[in-house]
Amino acid sequence: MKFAVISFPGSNCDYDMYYAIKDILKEPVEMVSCDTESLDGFDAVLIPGGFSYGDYLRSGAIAKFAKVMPALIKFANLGKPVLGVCNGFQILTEVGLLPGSLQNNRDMQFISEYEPLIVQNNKTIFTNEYEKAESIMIPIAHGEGNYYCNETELESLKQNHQIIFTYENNPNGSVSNIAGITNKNGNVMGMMPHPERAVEKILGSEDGVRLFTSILKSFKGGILVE
Amino acid sequence: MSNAEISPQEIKDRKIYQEWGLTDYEYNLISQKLLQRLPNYTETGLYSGMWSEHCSYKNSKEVLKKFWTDGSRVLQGPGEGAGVLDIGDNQAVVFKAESHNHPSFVEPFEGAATGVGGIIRDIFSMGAKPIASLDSLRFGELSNPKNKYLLEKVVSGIAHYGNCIGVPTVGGEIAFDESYDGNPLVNVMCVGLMNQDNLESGLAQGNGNSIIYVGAKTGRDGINGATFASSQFSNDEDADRSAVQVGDPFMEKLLVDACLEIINGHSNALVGIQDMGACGIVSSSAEMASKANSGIHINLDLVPQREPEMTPYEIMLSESQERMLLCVKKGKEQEVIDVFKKYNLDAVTIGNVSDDGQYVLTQKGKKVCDIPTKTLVDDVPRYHHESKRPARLDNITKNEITVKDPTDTMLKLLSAPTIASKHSIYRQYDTRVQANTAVAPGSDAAIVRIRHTNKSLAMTTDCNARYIYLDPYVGGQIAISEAARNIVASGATPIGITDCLNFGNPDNAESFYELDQSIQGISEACKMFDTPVISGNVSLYNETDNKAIYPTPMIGMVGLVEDNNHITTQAFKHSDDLVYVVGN
Amino acid sequence: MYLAKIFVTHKKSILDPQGEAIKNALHRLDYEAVENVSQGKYFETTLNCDSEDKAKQITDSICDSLLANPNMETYRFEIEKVGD
Amino acid sequence: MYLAKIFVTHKKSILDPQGEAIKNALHRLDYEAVENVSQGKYFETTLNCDSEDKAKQITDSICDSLLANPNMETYRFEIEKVGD
Ligand SMILES: Nc1ncnc2c1ncn2[C@@H]1O[C@H](COP(=O)(O)OP(=O)(O)O)[C@@H](O)[C@H]1O
Repeated sequence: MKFAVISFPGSNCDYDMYYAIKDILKEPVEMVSCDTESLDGFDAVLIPGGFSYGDYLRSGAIAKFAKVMPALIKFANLGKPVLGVCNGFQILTEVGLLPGSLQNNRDMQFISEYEPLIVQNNKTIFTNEYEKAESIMIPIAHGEGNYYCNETELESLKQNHQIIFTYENNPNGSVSNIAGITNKNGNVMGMMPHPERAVEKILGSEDGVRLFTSILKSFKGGILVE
Repeated sequence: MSNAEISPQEIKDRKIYQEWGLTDYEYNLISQKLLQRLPNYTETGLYSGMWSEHCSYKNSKEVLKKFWTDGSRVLQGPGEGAGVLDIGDNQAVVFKAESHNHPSFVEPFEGAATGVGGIIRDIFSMGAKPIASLDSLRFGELSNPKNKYLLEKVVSGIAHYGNCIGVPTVGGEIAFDESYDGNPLVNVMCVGLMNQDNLESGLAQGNGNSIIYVGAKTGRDGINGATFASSQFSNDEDADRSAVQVGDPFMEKLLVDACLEIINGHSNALVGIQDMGACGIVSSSAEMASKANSGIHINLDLVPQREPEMTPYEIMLSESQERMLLCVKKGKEQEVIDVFKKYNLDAVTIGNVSDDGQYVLTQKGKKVCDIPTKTLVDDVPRYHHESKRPARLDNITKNEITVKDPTDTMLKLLSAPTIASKHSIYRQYDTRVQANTAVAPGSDAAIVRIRHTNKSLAMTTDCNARYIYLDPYVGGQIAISEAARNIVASGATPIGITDCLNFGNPDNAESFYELDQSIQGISEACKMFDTPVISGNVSLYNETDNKAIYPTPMIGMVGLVEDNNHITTQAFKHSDDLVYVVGN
Repeated sequence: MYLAKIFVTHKKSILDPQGEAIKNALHRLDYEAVENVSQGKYFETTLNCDSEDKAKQITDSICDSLLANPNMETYRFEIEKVGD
Repeated sequence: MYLAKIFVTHKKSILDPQGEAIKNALHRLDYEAVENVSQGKYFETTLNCDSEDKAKQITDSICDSLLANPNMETYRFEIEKVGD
């Protein structure tokens, strides 16, 4: 299974993601510049964390105009897996592949912390290796991770089981404790916590590994997605 | 602009140079001995910057010599951008600390942020990838709202820059005491990792080789910052505000990546590389040239400028952030410029190396400076200072403390800001970016593993200034011992230190005594622990209205974990485990 | 040459953490008279184009595509002729 | 009740990385007409006080102490009477 990690100027978790795939999942992975205009040949696309274009104006706002975006949208519309973490999540909402937006944390401070998350939906291509309602430890590190969507959107997220991860202790003020969601189709996921930082015991948690093995398993075995 | 019109004779007659921090003695040395003519406005400005304490260490060099800098691991001791230690497997660790005290008092958010940016540039200009930073902070008591404001802004400034550029801030220390009222300390340390083959130095040599300017455009930011850093704080803050430097961590991220790409892939084109720190273009170019006994010619019209009508003086002394200076082999310029272009960075050839030893600047076809390069760097006078043991040291009265209610005392201690948990601070720092942090803040030393090996680096910053105040020599030893205990308790062997020597005015014999004695204490302890001093920074004149801060030589120590199974954290692990007290 | 003054503000219906934080800080500083604070963004851009209509059209388009996030923000602007 | 509209803008001489980043993004999007962008802050605060003078005085004081950073920014404001 071939992964692409899209690197924007200012991405700073691109290599963390790259190594998580290469060294831990042990699958082929390539760093792809955001100036690339095609994602042909890849089976999954990962959008890493960081501060694309300095995150000036709003996180992810400038990145949405990168040359790779049409290819990314096409890739997503083909139903192939796209995962955005942190800044990647912000970018996916800005381009409209995911609903809602991420605004400043409730207390206006950057928060870096290991947070317990609850797996709300384990019937997705990203979470089939977790138990439902399982509590996992994944670090967060963001200043704008406060998820917002309107009532209608929230209702629809709930109806379609698009809320994948929630925070146990809602650190940032997100609506309904949301830490990660998918699109309606279930093939595009965005989450603020960093699974790629929780892939080895020495880093404090291995709970992130199963997110990547879930993607691999569904690719190989065709997992049923609800 | 009008200042540029001031003639050499006027500078002399009206003693303009004094306003810039040059003494009569220094001015006469320059004009009578070194140049044997009167320096013009630009030249006087360059001397005043380069001869400031911040750039020249003229007041501290003599005592800095007392540091122990040997040891089998040392690949690069003090003198370059940062020190380098061998950690085996052809890898090396690079580290240094830097103070940004005065800028952080004037503008705490940007002052602290640009402090982080500056120390990171020191690390990657050696050829290393920055892998972690730490801080060391001092403020007055938090009961004063001004101190609270400074604390909040400084911490968010450090967080802003470090988080954005993607270097984890993995540890630090902080203390509050009224001696830092009006003179907070903001010290930052950065640690880098490199392959030994990539070791670079700040050299400009080879007649005809090019000097390339990279990064942000030059504006009137922080002009004369080095001179400010070397003078006492006054209560007239407003006058200093023109000096505010603004950091752009996004631009610096691009700079790090681009420079490392050149160092890794185009080393045949690169002769030397240095960041533009204090005193901007003049200090980087003059230091690079003087190390190689070269001259340098720069055409100021080619320097990328953000503001119109900048004078030579302003261009040369501007401390605009996120700029680097490279010396590149003749004919290879385009190869290097193309790499920067890929990162959308300005890279421009602004001059070249010469073999005449002269430092020559031209603007609009006119020569505005022509002086021997050496005189900017090597001919700075060194000052010997009088040292006097403060009377207080001989009149120390022992304070007998009797604890009546231990619980109450314990709670009071734990709620003192200096002792209380620092969680609310380090929670704002991205401590795990790069996915190598094995032990984040909250334990003793921080541990950053070295990817693809079974080794890690441990790092800590420490200094208890009260001990140094009470006995500079022993206090210095205690600072090293505390750092070493933190490193050892984490499972590592201490291998070296950097420091930031924050002291009062060296002209005050008692302040100087503190500096001198603590250096000797530190050095003595370093020998014992086999931790050479490989880099550091001096910040003197930390006084407000003639009252000095506690002498605060912050120590940054690095240790090596040879086997990751040895990593240990502070927390108690299981109930019923036994607790031992070791030592006496 | 035209100058566009652009205001991007939070939609009223959405909780504005920035405005809240500032209001709380002001109350701590004893500015009790402050009932409500909202923080928005204010841009000034100079546009090199030859008619006010053109300037309006460009400004509208950059607001829509970049400066404002339609999920949470609304914008308005004023155009002025400047220079010659 | 008064409404204060407050504009906080960057001083000209100070580096504005944010404005630069936005300008570059707009140029990449082919908005070549955009010569210059600066981003500032725009606040609206409602003040519960009984005279315009008082409102001015409070606004001035909160700008100085919190909303603007005098090292890098300047501010101006307009006061309007609102409600009853
Ligand atoms: N200013 C700071 N920035 C980052 N981390 C800090 C800071 N101050 C303290 N820490 C972290 O908090 C923990 C406790 O620090 P400290 O109180 O200095 O402990 P000790 O006295 O045991 O060295 C350490 O992990 C340290 O790195």
